Amino acid sequence: MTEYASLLALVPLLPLFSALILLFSKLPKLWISIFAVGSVASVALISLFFNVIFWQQSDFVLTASLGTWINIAQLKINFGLYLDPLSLVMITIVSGVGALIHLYSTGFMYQDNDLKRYFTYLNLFVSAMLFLVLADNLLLLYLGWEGVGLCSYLLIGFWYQDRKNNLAANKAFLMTRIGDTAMAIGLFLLFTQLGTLDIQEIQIKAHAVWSLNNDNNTMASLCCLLLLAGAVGKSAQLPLQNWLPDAMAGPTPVSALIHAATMVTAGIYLIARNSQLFQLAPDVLYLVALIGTFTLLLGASAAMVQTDLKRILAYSTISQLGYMFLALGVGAGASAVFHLMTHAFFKALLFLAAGALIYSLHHEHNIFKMGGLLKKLPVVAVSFAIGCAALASLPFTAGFFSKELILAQVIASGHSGLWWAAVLGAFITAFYSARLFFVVFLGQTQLSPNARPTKSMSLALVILSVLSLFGGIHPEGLKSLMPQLDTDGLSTLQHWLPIILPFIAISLAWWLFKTKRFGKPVPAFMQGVHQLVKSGWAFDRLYQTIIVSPFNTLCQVNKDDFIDLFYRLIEKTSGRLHMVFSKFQNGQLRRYNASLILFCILAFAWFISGELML
Amino acid sequence: MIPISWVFMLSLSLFVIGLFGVLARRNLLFILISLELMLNAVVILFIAASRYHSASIANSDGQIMYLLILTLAASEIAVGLSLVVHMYRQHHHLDIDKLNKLRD
Amino acid sequence: MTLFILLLMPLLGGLLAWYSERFDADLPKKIALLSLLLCWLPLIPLLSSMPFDASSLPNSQWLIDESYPWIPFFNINAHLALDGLSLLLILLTLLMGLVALSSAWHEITKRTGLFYLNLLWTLAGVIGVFLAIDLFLFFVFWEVMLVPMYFLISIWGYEQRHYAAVKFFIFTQAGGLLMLISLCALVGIHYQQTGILTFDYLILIQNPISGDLAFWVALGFTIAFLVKLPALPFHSWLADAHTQAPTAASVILAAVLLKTGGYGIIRFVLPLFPQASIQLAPFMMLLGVIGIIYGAMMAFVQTDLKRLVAYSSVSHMGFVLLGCFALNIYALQGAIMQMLAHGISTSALFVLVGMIQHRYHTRDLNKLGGLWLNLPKLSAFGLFFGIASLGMPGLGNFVAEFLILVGSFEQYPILTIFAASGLILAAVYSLLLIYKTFFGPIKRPHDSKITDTNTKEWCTLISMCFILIYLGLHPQPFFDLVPITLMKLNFIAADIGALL
Amino acid sequence: MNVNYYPAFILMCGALMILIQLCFKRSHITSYLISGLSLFLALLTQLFLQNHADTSDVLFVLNAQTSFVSLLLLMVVGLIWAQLYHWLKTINEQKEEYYLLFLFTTIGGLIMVSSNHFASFFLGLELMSLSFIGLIAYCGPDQKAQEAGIKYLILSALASAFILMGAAILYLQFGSLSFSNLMPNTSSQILPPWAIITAIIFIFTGLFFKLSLVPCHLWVADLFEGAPLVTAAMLATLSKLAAFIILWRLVTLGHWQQYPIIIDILSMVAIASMFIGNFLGLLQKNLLRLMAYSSIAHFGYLLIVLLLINNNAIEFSSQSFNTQTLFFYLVAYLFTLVGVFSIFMQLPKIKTLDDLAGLFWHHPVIAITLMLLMLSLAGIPLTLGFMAKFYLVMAAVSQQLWLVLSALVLSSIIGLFYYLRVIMAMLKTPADELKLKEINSSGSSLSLNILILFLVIGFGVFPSSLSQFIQQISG
Repeated sequence: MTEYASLLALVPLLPLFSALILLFSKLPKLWISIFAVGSVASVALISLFFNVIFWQQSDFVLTASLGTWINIAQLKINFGLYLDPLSLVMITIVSGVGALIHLYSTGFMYQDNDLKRYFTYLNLFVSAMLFLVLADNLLLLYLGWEGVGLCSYLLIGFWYQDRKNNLAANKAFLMTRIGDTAMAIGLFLLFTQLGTLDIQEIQIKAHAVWSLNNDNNTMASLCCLLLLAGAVGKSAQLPLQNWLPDAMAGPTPVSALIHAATMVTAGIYLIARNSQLFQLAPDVLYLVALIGTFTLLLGASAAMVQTDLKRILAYSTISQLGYMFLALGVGAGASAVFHLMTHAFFKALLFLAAGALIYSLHHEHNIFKMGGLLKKLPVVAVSFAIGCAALASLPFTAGFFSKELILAQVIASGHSGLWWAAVLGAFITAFYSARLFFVVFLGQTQLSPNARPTKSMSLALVILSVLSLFGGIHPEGLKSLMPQLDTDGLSTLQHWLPIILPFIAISLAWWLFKTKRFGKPVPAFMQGVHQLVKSGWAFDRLYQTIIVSPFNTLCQVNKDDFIDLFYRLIEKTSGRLHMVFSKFQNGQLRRYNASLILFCILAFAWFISGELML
Repeated sequence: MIPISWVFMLSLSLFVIGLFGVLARRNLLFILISLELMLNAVVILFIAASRYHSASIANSDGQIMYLLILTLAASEIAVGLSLVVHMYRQHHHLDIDKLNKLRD
Repeated sequence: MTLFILLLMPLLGGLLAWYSERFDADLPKKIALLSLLLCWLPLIPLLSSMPFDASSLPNSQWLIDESYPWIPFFNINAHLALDGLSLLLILLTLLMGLVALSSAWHEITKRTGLFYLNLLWTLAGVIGVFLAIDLFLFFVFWEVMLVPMYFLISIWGYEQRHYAAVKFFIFTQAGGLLMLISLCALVGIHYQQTGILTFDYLILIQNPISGDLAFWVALGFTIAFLVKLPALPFHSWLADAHTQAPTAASVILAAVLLKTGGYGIIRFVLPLFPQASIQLAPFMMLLGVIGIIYGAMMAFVQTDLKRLVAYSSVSHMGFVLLGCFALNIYALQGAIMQMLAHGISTSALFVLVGMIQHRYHTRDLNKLGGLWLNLPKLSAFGLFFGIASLGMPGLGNFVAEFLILVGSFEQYPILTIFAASGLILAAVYSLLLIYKTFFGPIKRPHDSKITDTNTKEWCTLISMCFILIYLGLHPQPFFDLVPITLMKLNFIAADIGALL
Repeated sequence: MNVNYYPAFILMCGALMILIQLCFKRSHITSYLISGLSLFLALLTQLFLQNHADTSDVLFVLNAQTSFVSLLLLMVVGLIWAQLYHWLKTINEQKEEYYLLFLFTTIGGLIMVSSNHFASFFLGLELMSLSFIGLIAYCGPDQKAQEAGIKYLILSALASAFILMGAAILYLQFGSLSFSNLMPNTSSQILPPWAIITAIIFIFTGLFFKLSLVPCHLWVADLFEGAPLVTAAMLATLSKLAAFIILWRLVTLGHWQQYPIIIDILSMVAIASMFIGNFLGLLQKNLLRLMAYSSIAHFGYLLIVLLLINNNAIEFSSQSFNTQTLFFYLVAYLFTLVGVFSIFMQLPKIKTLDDLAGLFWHHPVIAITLMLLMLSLAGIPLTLGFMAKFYLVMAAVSQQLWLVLSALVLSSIIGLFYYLRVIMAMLKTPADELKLKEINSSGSSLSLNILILFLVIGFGVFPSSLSQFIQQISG
């Protein structure tokens, strides 16, 4: 088994080498794209090869090590890679979807003269994500985690001339950084409690130490809470989710890769990877489910009222991630990862199709300015339709299998309240995906496309459409890794409702589209609610008022360092003291005589006072 | 026999009077005069002390000190008066309060 | 004798450079470069023979140990010794000397001879501080290294250079005088307790003094080092000194002079006063954390680029203080690593700021913007070092800050959580720095004669990048080099997390 | 005639020779040479007497310590004498009388330094003060010198009166005027106890005036500014050295330390003069006034030596170590001061800080010497001033005088500021070049600077030889 170790080591290093080569070389555009796409494609091939080898076995482990990193007293950390079914699924998604998106962006970004910088960042991102997914210890995972955050910051702010992009990039990096710091504190707690940061050892030791006496489960739940905070930050869940819609400022393939398929799923991977640890803290698991539900409702409702094409997809990503968190929360880790896979396929497809749309409608984002493009852009229309179908989880699409599985798991785990919220979410998802499709592609055309998507873009779209349709195969290895709940005890209502709902939602959307009510302004009394929901439930304004502006005013108040004022005060007083004493030096001889006598009097007075006190 | 503390009080009071003279007067000559008075006050005490101690230890340090102080007073006044003459020739007055060119 | 040669080389080099200015203008910098390179010679045999794997640690702590009688009456002797810690810091000093030289190559045009004299003499003073083992000799070097730095700032500085130079000198001198008194008190008490009158660190460390006076002596030493490592209440000299100093001087100031404070704490305060440093630890850690947050908040609102970087180093040095007084092996290794990583990343930022000022004659953030378009290479380096200073994993600063926080978490968890918030604030001001200077719309009309980085600048910056990456990915040789176990820090809890 | 009187005797003959030479033919160079020769001879005999002079009679104590002090005094006067000729050439007055008064002050100093009896102390004091009045008011037309002369006359007369009054009271109480038996615990209590204290206070007033310590410090700045430069140098070094030795001898021989009030007065005066001296100098522009205020501060530091109670148990508070501190501090401070004044003598037109601007770039050697002297005054390591401060701190720390030590630290920080101002002034770009052009850095002044640098920096870096020599003397 070890001869594959060197192959495994290649997986994260290949994109890293190609990124370095691109950084330091002066290649023509063609060679740049060949290098970039080649490296990620070869990683995709390797992961396919691993899939083929480990197809039958359900519990295999492949490790590789790239050398020691830190080795002091108890802290032994090395660059170890760990491949098991979960990380196999993850590297297949990352490299597969990544390769397709690289292929797509060779076409999309061709005119941009900063292509070299673009592909360097993209390759760096893929290698960081692979490090994250393959890390065998939490510190290397944290390295990948921050690397991914950095690359997303660089790529969001790729078009740096525009002030808006930079602010969006800063916002993204800072909010994920808050989550990362919480996770780092979790790491410290884990290390001080269990003495190791190796993921597998943590699971074993945690069970040994904390399950014995269930009184200090608080420590276990504290660790899980902190890791959850990291996951929430990275996967844009409830408290820290309003950076994702602004992250759409980056190029569309970037949004497809980072903010749909790979980076945002890192949080789910973290919780899935430490599932045994989370089992020790049932209350934290329930919290995960709650966060998932609330986020999915928030995302779905916000997506329903957006007008910007990419912001709709961003909010829909938030809500789908909410589903995955819900699945994790109820203990259905395998179905969460399965939904993650299918979501990667159809969301990447939707983003790339949207990119093609924007590419051909000379960078128009507002959906109400588009219309009737079915005839003009057939490939984009078909792929967009398949994507929306999978998103709405119409039967026989990949989305259908994974979402139904999650809903079934939720019922099996007995959380009926959460189930009803999930079903409502599914209904709204179907509604807004249908609304999106009808508004953009049916009705009379307002803008006529001036450029057609290139061959490489169409190829990527076709492959992704196929995957979204037939990608719904549940990977075997996952089932063994994380226990499944048996889903045969469902009532008929619970079985058939999620299947019928999408059709009702689509017909409602069709009715509204037909009566031209979509583009119209909302009636007066609904105006406030509409604005609230449109701005993502006003989280931006909330954080602005409680955190950003107080911090800003606090710093501005202390702009020139009140401690420095203290030293300037000393400077002034000594200057004034100098003036006081030099006033005595006024050259009067009689005053000098008096000073002599003054000494006598003072000394004598001191003596007398000393005497009297005795 | 006059108790020594009386003489001590006399010389101390003379000393203080001279001191007051130095402080109060503005004219340089009068300052020199009151300096003389202070030195004479000291001389009285020395003579009295030497007389008082002559019984126990036959030393006449006091008288020698008296002679030394007299010579000092004389030489000091000599130098002082030369400065007074010089000052008068330049300033045409002897008021030392006006002498404050040297100041901070 | 090698250590004395290492010390004398920059001194003579400086004199030669100053004297050679008579012949022609750019001879001094060549001589300065030559003497700096010669300084590496005594260290080469040491580095090659150094076993870089942890298995064969050198048996005694001191690699080279030389001592000559100096003032027999107080039996002070000129005792220089080199161990892992001082070897690391001297390598940093020599490296930063070269960087400062490269940044001053084109920038300093008037009175170059005197400039290189002062530059080299500051380096000699700092090397002396890192080598001196006799407490009196340490104090002499501690005060003497300030004089040439004072001249560097006050002659070649910018607008308010005199104010900044005097403020810098007086702050450190005040600390120094306090140390003089605590030094004499230490020797006096040691004599009373053991009957040996000595200033030698090795003898003083044998039986550390105890009692309440020892606490005050330890406090005296610590305050002197806190002034130099700018901890919170004594930090206000750093911002002025950096903004007014020429680039080369602020590189030396940031990279090396701040480290003498940290070095002093690790070398003198922790081993010499074990009980006192345990009592002092909580307050100093609190001071460190406040320093981290306060430095970051101050850096966030600065409009002057150099002041921003100066306050950022106040924040980084807060980490070092936290690490030193967390009193365990991880935090101490982290503190030493932070000193190295901060030395490199902050001086690189200063070199960049110097380059921007050399080209655009301004340091005001509101006037700078959109440099990426005209100067892509310079801005790429700026991005790299800005990211390094916010503690991106894979670079030196992260390893250091992680170790410090792990170490201090074991002692005081809540305090460490506040320190960890420093990581977020570090991201805030670093991103602000990068965004305000390199990204955003171009504010200034681009005239063609402003060139991107020339090869010399490129080489210095790229070498610093590689060092930072090497520090970040393979810090192990640096951890093995510092034999903490050999040092008398027996009160350090080495067994973290062994709850099983 | 005791062999120890020879140096004073030689100087006396020198003075007489100058007097006789005056009668025949006034020539500046001969009187310069005569005074130089007599000084040199006196120095030689003093050196010769150094190692085997240990007799003491009624009026004078002539042990190793006093011979060392007079050796120091003669060396200082010799250094000042070296530049006297060039400086006097610039004065349009009769030159020869200056040497006369110069020698008389030195003799007065010698007498005062080795006196052990109020009579000899008084004799030396008066000889020095009166000849100083002559030296100060030497330049006739200069009104400032006149004013300074009058001030010094009145004040020193007042001070002598106070000292004499104190002496008289002590004589009345103890029956003898010599310092060694001013034992306080005699049987007959002639005067009320407060009388003795007033006597000591009176003597302190006189001596504090001579040392320009705080309550009586107002005159020193005017004298330094008004008096001619060399006289100011003599005032700063000679009169203060002699006065301090007398104060030290009185306090140690007379065991005045066990009166608690004396310790309080001394420490309060020390702290006050440290702070006020430095505060006065803080923003002072005139160089000479600056040196006056710095001398107030330095004698405030030196006063700490009087607070040290000798007990041979503790390592650094034995009798010999306290005297070593005193001598080392005096040597360091006087040599630095003489150095500073010789630099001022080489820069005739430069009176204020702004005139100093740009000196570094035109006359590097002079500027570097002055810079190092300023650092020595500030107490920066590798200078003699620092070693002196180190001795002082060691002595004070071993006696746990924490209040005085903290005052020392704070005031030397304040002091540091105006020493740096002088250095800063030299580095500034010169306003007008002409003033700097006139300074002719002649050969002899260059060699003098090198000598001063050798003394201040040489001994600063390798103080072991000097500290050994002082250790032998103080026994």
